[in-house]
Amino acid sequence: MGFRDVLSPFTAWKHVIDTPVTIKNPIGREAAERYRGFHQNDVDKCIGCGSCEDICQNAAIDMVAFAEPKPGDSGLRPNIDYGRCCWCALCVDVCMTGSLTMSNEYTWVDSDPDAFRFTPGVDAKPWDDIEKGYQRAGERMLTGLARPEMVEMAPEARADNFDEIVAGYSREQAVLEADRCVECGLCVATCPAHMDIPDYIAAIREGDYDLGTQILYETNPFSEVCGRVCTHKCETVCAAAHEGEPIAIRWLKRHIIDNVSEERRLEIVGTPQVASSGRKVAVIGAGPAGLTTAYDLARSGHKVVVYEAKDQPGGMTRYGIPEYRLPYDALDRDINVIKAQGVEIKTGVRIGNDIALDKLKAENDAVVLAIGLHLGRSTRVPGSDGAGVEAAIDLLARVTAGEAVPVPEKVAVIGGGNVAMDIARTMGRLQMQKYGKVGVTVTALEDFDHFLADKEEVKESFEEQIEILDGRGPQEVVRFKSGKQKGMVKGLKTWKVVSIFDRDGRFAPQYDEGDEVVHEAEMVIEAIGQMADVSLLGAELTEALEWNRGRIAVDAEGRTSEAWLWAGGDAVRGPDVIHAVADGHRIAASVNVALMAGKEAGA
Amino acid sequence: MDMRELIERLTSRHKLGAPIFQRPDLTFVDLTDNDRLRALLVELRDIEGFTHLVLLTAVDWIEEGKFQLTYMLNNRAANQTLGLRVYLERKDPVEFTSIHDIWPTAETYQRELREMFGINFPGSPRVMDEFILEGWTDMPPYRRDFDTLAYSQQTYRDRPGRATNDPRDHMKSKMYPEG
Amino acid sequence: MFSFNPDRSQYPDVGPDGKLEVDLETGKYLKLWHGPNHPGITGNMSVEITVDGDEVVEGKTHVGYLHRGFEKLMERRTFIQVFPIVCRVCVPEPDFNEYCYAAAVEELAGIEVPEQAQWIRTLILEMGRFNSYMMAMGGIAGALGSGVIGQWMTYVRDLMLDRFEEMTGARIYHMFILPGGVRAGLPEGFAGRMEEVLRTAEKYLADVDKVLFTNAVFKKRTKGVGYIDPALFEPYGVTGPNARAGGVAKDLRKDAPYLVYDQLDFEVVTETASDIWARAMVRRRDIDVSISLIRQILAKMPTEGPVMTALPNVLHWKIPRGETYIKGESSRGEYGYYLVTDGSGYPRRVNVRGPSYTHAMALLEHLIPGTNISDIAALMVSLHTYPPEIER
Amino acid sequence: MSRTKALSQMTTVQEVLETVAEFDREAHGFYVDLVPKVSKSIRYIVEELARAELDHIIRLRELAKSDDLRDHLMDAIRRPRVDRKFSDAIQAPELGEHPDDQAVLQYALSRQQVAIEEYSELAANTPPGPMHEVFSFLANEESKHKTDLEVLYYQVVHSGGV
Repeated sequence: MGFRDVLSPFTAWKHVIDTPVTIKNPIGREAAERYRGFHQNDVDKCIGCGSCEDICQNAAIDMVAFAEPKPGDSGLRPNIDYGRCCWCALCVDVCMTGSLTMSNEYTWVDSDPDAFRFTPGVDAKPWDDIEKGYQRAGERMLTGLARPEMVEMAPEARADNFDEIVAGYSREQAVLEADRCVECGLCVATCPAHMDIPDYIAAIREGDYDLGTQILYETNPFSEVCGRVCTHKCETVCAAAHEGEPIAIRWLKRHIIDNVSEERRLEIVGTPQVASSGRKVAVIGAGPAGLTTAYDLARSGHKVVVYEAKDQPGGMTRYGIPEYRLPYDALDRDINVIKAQGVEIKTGVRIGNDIALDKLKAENDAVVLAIGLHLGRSTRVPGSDGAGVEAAIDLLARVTAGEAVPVPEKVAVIGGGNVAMDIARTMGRLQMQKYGKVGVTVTALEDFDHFLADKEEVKESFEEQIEILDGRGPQEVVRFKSGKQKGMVKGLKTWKVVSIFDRDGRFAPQYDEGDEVVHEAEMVIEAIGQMADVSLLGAELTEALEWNRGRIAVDAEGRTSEAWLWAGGDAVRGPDVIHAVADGHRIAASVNVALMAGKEAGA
Repeated sequence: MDMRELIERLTSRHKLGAPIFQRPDLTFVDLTDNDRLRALLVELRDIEGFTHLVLLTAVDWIEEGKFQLTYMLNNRAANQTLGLRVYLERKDPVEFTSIHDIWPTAETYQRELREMFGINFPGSPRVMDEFILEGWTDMPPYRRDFDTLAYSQQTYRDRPGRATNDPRDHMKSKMYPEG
Repeated sequence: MFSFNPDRSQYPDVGPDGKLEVDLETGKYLKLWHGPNHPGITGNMSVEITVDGDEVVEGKTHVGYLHRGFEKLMERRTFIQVFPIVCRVCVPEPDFNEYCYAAAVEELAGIEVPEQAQWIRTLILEMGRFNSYMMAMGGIAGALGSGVIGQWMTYVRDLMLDRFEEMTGARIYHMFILPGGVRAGLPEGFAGRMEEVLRTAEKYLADVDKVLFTNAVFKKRTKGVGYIDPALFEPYGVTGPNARAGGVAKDLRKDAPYLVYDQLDFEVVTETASDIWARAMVRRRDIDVSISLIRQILAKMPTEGPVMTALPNVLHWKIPRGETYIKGESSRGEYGYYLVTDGSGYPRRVNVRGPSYTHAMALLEHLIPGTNISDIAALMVSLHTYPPEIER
Repeated sequence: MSRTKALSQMTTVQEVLETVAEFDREAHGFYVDLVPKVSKSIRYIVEELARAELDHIIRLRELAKSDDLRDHLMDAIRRPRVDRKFSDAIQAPELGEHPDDQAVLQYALSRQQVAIEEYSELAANTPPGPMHEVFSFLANEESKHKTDLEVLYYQVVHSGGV
């Protein structure tokens, strides 16, 4: 220790003349660009899924009503209690849409403690428009973006046969996919049958397939079918779809049913546990709507007979959907569980021809009409009337029935929906078997941006060498005017569709007549639309019934204007399996109430 | 230091369970004969170079009726950490041998374990003194059956006016109350 | 100057419970509370001291002023929900909690962390160490009456907090090291602004050297005072600068390199005297190491590529049964997280091993008898303890 | 006979308006007659068509009474080229005894096309002024109606795109 040790500390005095480093007024000091300050919420982007509430470890977030719910949006918005918020921003990180962010504003003085509880984006705040603040740096990292890829048969391997293409998820894949679900349940409202989607996905995570099966059967006896070909509207409103891919709900449903043997399934579902009611119901049509009605009614103790015009039950799921999408044995497994409930299915019986509708009415306590849409629409363009022009729906049914159908080398298909894809791919397979090559051209009115068929269908069709031309309007089926082939189909003439919808999204096709093409084909298949064959009703009943824009009018419960008759399924709702199932449940519930009321009144 | 060799060497004299080689520098092993704890610790400290008691803590396996005590030891020269685990029957009173004389710092850990888990270490200095909690009469709070949520609900009051909605139930009540 | 090898024969006897028997009635002894609010205490903790004149014959530590039951709270939070609360276990150097917890979860869940994130984590830990030392410098000076050092260090620390703020989005609880990586890369121009802070720091540290370490008062009050016999290091679990001041080059950055420390060039700082001076000096010199490490990291680190690995859905993230221990060299010594998982979505047990736990309890109680009452504050601060990590 | 006379090169606004009113009246009558002939399930289409024609008749009548138009009723105007087609369309609809929904819609669409062309040409043949605006308005109305019909056609025939 020396003299230096005494003097050196005095050098501190040099700081006396320093400018002070303190900020005079810290209120208003702007925080850094990434600062985690008060929340902002883009309420138009927010879907009210509540993931922010779930992740908040402080229970600072409540989901409060903001607007009426609509498909894919619960109408709820996060209300934040800043007495609890710890500014960790996990809510921002987990946000499924990216609507929730944080401003860099952090100073706010108010004497009312309740002012510090508000709904960002709804209750206007000075920082609502501040662009600086914390936002997720990139894509969602906390809940999984991509679904595991489904194993499918390679195009070459499937091109000449009707084997099922999709392998179904393995346990590992299914768990990975089930893991991505945030369990918001926005999908449940959109599913026509309101299936308990988050619950059965949770059962997959837990590996409890018995529970999963039980949950499926509570709302849907067609899990084999819907697990494969459901239109999965649920996936369109999935919270995960806002950034990344929606949860593969349909494949997960199939995964559950894939993992429960038929015997086990019967054990889980069981048979009707109520005494017989002594009431009789006739169901016309053994498609998903009719059979779901039958399943529910049988489990309520009623005697149900289902009348089916075709040789096998299943309706459009059997006769419309090709086997490579829905194998017949999978459909049979669903139907077997329904049959096990005591439902009698009389196939090959066409009501109206074989048995009069009046007879059914007389012999039963209720009649349910679930006849589907089995007539194909025609474009009625010139030349469309005559040999060589087929309806897709007829051809598909004939292929299912095992009948021989004409398979020319060149086929043109009119239509851009899933039926068009089904018939194109079916014909492609038959052509491969016969000629070793595919010659199918699909012409669709719609352009690919407005395409009706599922994206997967289009992708797989391309893989199978199907030619798909979008935005082409059919003008004429061209026939040979002379020669040996006179009168036979030569091709399909189409015009380019310049635009299909107007500014309001209404159908208003504009053609470019200069862009005319004749697609060479020996056969033209029309796959533009379908309608119900209501001839079984007869003139009198047709006149007596109320109608709604071409379809039998029904109330919310599926009742027609005739007290004894209910109607549902595709013929009433338009084509969709899961809607048909939902209809079946609704009708069964309504019929059950009517029958039980009648029973009490009668007793 | 080869931890596999060490465990083999120790197994010849102590009853050890199957070791878990968690990382090249971290091993866990169960001691199945609780009476041999002190002997094993002293051997590890004085012969095997595990001179540093990293931590001593408990894990409550309430479903299995056991408390796990983990003695985390470190051999700095070899850069090896060994988590030695013993299991105590989970029925009161729970007592175990004190090691404060092997590592004086264990006194603090043992005081805390007594207070938070109700595991007593007779003979450990000040072991019955309050450590963190003052005037605590409830069960030892770090036991699994002490419910912190219930405790806070009993002790504190929720802020009035807060209510939340489950999106799925909310949509059902608004969009399809009947279905 | 008072002797630090007191004649303990004059002291009260030790009773059967290991406590001293002090009869206050005699008037010979006086009990005093040192803390919980006292400039000589870092954080909220108190020492109940018994004095005989100005000589302290016994000291009992009291903690619990900040107990929030973090370890228990973690057991009823999901793995991601634990993330926002771990930092709160240590206010001045919160990032170690984030790193240790994240690394433990990553190990048990089998998650790989991108390389850039490893560098950023190292950077954060060194920035945190720098700040922690700033408080320690201010603390030790303040405990001996030199308040101005604390003001300078607070200013420098504040500049570093600005860097924390722009990088992590927060000043104190950064909540930036998520399991899987870090939340974001460095902001544009960060290195330049950091360099300015380091230069300012070096300017002030030069003043500290003149005002504090070249200071007769400071030397007299700290040299030879608060000696810890290196033989006590192992029995009392002494790690970090407290051990390094006694000639033991314990530093996990070298002994068990984690993150990217094996790619950085630095020496472990040691002193030999094992007194308050030596402990202060080790910290002072370790600041230079941190400054050098921060510069090295910013010069060498990759700036491309991801900083975060996509996690499984954190809303129902389950981790298989297992356990691990992750440790690192904090500014006070070995900081570690012992994480036990049971296959559920919640940790079965989290035990935080904070260096203060061993330094401020049994060791401090052992060191206190025989000291002078005026040295208690300096002794305590020289151990550089943060009470929250004692009571977690 | 009067039709032959009406087909000379030039005509008057009044005459043109009478022709189109007749066109609408006949169409209305046609649809009203058709209603009982079609199945009840598709009767809504025919009923809607009849209602639309009735709307046109009323609108034309009001137009003819308006002050703007009254002063111009006797103005000469070049007869539209499509007038023949237009006049033809007044009669002889080629629909069978029991047409289905698609046939009815196709008939209505083709008829609508003729009306749009008629009014468009009339508008083109009148100088800027009230008359021009009237015909433009009518062309636009018919065009909107045709779009409605096309939407309906798409819904009915392309049943929801399967």
